[in-house]
Amino acid sequence: MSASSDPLAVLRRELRAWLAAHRPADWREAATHEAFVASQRAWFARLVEAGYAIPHWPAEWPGGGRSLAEQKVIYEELARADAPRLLLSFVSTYHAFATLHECGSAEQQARYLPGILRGETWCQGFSEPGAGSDLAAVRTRAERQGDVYVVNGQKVWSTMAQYADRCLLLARTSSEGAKQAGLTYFLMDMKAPGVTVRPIHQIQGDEEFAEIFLDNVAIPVSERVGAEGDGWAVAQATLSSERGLTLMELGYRMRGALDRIADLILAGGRADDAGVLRDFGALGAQVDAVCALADQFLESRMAGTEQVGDASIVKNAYSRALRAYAALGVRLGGIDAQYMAPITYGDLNSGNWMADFMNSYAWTIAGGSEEVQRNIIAERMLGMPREPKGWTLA
Amino acid sequence: MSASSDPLAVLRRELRAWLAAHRPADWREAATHEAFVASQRAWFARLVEAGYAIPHWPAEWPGGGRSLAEQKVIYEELARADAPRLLLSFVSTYHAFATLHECGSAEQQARYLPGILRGETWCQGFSEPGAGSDLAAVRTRAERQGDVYVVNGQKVWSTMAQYADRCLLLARTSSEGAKQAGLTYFLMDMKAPGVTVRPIHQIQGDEEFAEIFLDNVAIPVSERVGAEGDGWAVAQATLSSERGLTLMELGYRMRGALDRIADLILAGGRADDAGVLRDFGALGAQVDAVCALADQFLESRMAGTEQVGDASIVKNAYSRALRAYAALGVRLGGIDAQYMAPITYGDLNSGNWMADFMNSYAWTIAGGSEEVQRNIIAERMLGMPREPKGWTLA
Amino acid sequence: MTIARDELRDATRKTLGEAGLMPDAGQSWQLLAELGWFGLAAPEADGGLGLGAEAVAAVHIELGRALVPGAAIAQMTAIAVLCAAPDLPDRDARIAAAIAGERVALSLDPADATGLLGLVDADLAREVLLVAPDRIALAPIEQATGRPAWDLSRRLFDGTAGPATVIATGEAARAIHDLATRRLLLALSADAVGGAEAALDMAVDYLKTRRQFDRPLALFQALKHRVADLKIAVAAAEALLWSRAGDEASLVQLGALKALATTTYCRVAEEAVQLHGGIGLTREHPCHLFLKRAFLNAALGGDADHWTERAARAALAPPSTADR
Amino acid sequence: MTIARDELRDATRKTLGEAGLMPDAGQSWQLLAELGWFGLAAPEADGGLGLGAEAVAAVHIELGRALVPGAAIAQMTAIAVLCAAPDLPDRDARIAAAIAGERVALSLDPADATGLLGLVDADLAREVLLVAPDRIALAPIEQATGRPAWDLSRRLFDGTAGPATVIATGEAARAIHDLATRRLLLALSADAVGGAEAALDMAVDYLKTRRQFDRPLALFQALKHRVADLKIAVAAAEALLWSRAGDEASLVQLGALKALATTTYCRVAEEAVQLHGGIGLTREHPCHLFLKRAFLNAALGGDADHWTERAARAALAPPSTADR
Repeated sequence: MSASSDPLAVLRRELRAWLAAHRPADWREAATHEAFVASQRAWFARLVEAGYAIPHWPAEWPGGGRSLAEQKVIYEELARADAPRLLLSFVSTYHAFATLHECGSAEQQARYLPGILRGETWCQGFSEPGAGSDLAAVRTRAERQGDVYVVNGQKVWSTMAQYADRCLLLARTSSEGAKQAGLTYFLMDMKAPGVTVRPIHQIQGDEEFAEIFLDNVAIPVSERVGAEGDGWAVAQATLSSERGLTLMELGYRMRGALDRIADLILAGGRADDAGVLRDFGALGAQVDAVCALADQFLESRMAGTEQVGDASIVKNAYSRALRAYAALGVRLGGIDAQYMAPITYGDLNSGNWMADFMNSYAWTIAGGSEEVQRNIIAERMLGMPREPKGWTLA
Repeated sequence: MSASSDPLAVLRRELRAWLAAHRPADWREAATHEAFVASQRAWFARLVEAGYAIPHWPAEWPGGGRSLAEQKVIYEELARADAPRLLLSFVSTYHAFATLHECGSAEQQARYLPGILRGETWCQGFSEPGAGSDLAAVRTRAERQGDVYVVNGQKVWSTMAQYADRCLLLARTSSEGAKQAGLTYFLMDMKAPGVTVRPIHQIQGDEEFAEIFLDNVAIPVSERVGAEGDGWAVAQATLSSERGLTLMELGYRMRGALDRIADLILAGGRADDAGVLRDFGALGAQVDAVCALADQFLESRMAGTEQVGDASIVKNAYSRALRAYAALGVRLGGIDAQYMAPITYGDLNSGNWMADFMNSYAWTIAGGSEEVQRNIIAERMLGMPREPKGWTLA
Repeated sequence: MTIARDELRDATRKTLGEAGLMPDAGQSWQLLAELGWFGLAAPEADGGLGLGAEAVAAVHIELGRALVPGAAIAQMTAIAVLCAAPDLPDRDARIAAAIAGERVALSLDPADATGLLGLVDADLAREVLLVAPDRIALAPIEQATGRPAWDLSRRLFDGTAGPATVIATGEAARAIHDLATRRLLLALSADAVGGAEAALDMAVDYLKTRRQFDRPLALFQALKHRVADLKIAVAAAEALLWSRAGDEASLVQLGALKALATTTYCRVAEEAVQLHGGIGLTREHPCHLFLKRAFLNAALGGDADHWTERAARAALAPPSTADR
Repeated sequence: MTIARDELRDATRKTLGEAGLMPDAGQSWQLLAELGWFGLAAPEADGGLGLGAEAVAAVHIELGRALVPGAAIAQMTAIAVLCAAPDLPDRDARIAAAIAGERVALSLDPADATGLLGLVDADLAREVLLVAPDRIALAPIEQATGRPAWDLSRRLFDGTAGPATVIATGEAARAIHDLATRRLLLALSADAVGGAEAALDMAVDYLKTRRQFDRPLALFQALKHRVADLKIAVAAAEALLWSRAGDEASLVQLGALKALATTTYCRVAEEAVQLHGGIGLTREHPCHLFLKRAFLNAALGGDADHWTERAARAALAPPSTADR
């Protein structure tokens, strides 16, 4: 197949041309989180219109029905063009979509999916102050009272919940039996009475996450996904909705951003400092290895040969490279890097080195900490024994 | 007190003069382990004669009755003069002495202590193939039959047991109750029928350790130390006999051997390689920190303010610095370091870089592995909870 | 000296202890002035306590532990300079005022040739010391422009100065520059050791309290071993600090100490945030304060790259020409 | 190509597998010759299998896994040189003989300007290839003096050679030198990835079997996490290997790969010995064989210092003058 007729090459060419014309050049200039969110909304709307926003949705949706190979091309090109990442719409188009598509009723799908394309945003209400990596420990209570569930509790680390219209909520409907069996899954209106959202002030100055306080929030029974007690299973659908594309995109972006380190070396007059050169050269190989891992992971998904633990490897390899990238920047930046500078929303490799360094924790802690990933790799990939269930302390 | 009349300064001056005259210059030239052992015997005899071999023994012994501060001076000067380490006589003068002195009967003391000064050597029979860091798991059986115990089992990692006259043996006399309670301590003649010793071929070519096979070895009841079942307590006396002096001495020797790295840098034409320089500079500080830790540890022992865990910190800090030292040498040595060269017995910083690298495991694994030391530090120093006893798998 | 060291640490900790982490800047400054600790190492003849460099280290460990804001490092270094300067006008009055807490600014920025960048609390100082290898001068501060650092416990400024009064030149200037750099390195090292200790303590306490999967995190062996390694690193840094805290340590020895101590602090603070998990990423929790101070300390006064390289060059050079 | 890669790996592993770790050198050499694998990447027109660099990598992974002794890396590199040389006398016969297992020595020593140091099994070879950037030559070996390395799986020799026949000069020599270096780097990288995998597998198996404190070591979380980190490192090295195993990877890309792969191998082998505890320190247990091969691999063909520095220089240079 020649390059001109290969559908992937066609897609790539078309998207590249489209991005050259439509990619917002000024997205890094948002001075506030609100301005960043506004630019995210505009960018999402533009991508929906052009048919690049939801390549993973079924073909009946405009822009949907793309193969994983095509999705890969789209994210490669978004990274290559240094277009804004799709952060605000991420939970909506991946988590909410997958949950509704796989576990939602026909009515729920009809009610919510079109809204996502119109820009309605969702957040995820899973983590709690007492249940970080241990989701089964969710304590937010949902009590059935007639046609509604009345919900009380607190959620935390919910990405951009302060801007969300709706929430994918995991709550406990029973304390009997296995912890997982007492969970139920809801679609919650963020404007419902009793819902309070408080942005989390992060250490680098971002407000990407929020806490959600639930005080006698009434959720109609019709907003329950699956049966009562099915929450754990539905949550698995949510969590497995996106696997690999993001890390590939982020790896590619980090590779592109190695130029920032190069600039720093040249600006600092260290182009003949053998030690700095070696560390930079080794980092380049480390970043390339992350990209290669992410590519390989996507290939194995396309081929259906993905193994348990593969995703954990990619995630930890990425997060460690990201930390090393930022640490080298901090080191080379010297005293200049210690003076505070306005942060760039939505960029993990912004060249604001201390901010990038602190931002990198989002990948070593959030979404299943490094420590949890190591357990998965050791136990489920290398077959090292799990600690017996009895090894708990009351 | 002036430098000339301070007893420590006097000791230092006298010893330094004596070492200048008597230190064997050729001890690194031993081509075989046997030749090394012969040079060790000669060196020990000379030190005994001069009164520097057993500074930690009571004052009634010639050369004994030295304070810890004096002992420190002696080992500092031995290191400074690059005199041979006291390896062959170490178990005899520390472990055997402490065991006999603290737990042995008057008759046992009279029978064995003078022999140590005449050059009789002892080995330690604690570790077993199935009980490395877990001493309570000793399985070698000693069965009382009239006036003797008949012993069967296997010991391993016994330092220079192939040259030893006697052995400090820990064996199981009962399988009832707590594991520790079933252990009994013996003084064993290595020439007794049924004792077979096989040197362990180490990966760098040394034979510093041996296995001991015990096949119906008869040990007279009079050679038991303490009562039956007291073995665990007696073993603690053995193990706590030397704390700190060796690591101080080794730290000082490593500091002196930093010159070997400097030579390598100069010989390799890398005196302006900023990366190599930084790694060398950082290593120098790391080694100095180990020396400072060891000094501080000895001071705290003199002051009676030693804390549990302190020894573990010094040991791990030393072993990591030793590994880093050898690793930098291997790296700078390049291909030359990969060609095999005859090893130098008794030298951890020989400049035979691959040999030194492999030798450094003796400090990360032997004498309580790094991993065990980390547990001690976390649990007994930082107060992190120990795993409950019930957390065992049959 | 060990007794004095421990007593000073205890006294400082008790005095600061009640105010908690990152206490009020003005109050803690006043407290230090009242205790006479800015003059800890100044000669008794100059109104100081004459206790030497080790005492300086002891106090800075505790200031680092408590993340005490302000310019104490610059102030104590400046007082050492003032006491050593041969041509200081109004000598006694100036030194007495500085010991009493009148601020004298002094640049902590290693890349600054003007002496006017990286000044802590310069808006509260009337004068700045300009410390160059060949010339020590004192100048009035005309303007101080705030330039916030990530470290929230140090308010940094760029300054402009009026006409300078030279207070030392030639060999005397060189000796004073050396002394100032050595004191600065020692103080930064001590601050790093204290901060690393406190960050580690905080992480250990958190692990003991926080539960996941039905047990305290402190029971997870993987975390225990990481914490043990951090403990070893902090203990090594502290031991090296005391071994070089005497006045006889050379510039490169103190530089290598500073490299090791601040690298250790960065490592401990980085791990402390990770061990805290999500809560460590929120501004409400103080853990990040250590992280930010650790990295600023690493950059101030010359970084690890600079000092480890110099230490190696000194070790390679024949003794006669060695970098002091 | 992925299919061929996996098939080749399986086939190699099955063929070698029965002989266990570090099989007999002569027998495994014969086996490789019989399978035609020395000619894996040689053009079909030259009697090779025409499979390209990726196939070379696949086979060397397995040779590394099994610690196969001998000169396979040098041989396959030498055959690539022979096939590319414009002025090779008796071209077809020589290439056919080399593919059939007739040894052609080739230096693996990066510091060697003569081409006569670091020759594997040179006592069994009649000729040596002298590969310099501006001149490729073939010479008879007159003497081969054994110079044992710590790595027990490679017999290294210093050689002396008779009169050399030049087989390429100028631009052709440069291209061949580049090709030979790239193949060598790829083969060493693959050997490292295979060895790291095997050393890690060995350590994991040991931890599952060995018991201390009444449970298998594999249950200790601190060890689990270390092993998981090693697994991540090995997976990353392998992924980078495949991404650069095509014939189009540049010299510095392969050099940076070699740096990463051999550094990973050294790290895994070092940890594998530690995880084995005492038994890992005995010559009877094979764990140390990985350690020694890992370190020799790291030194052969240019070390990590050399290649990471070159990779960085290439990245910093404007594209037109970039180091290829």
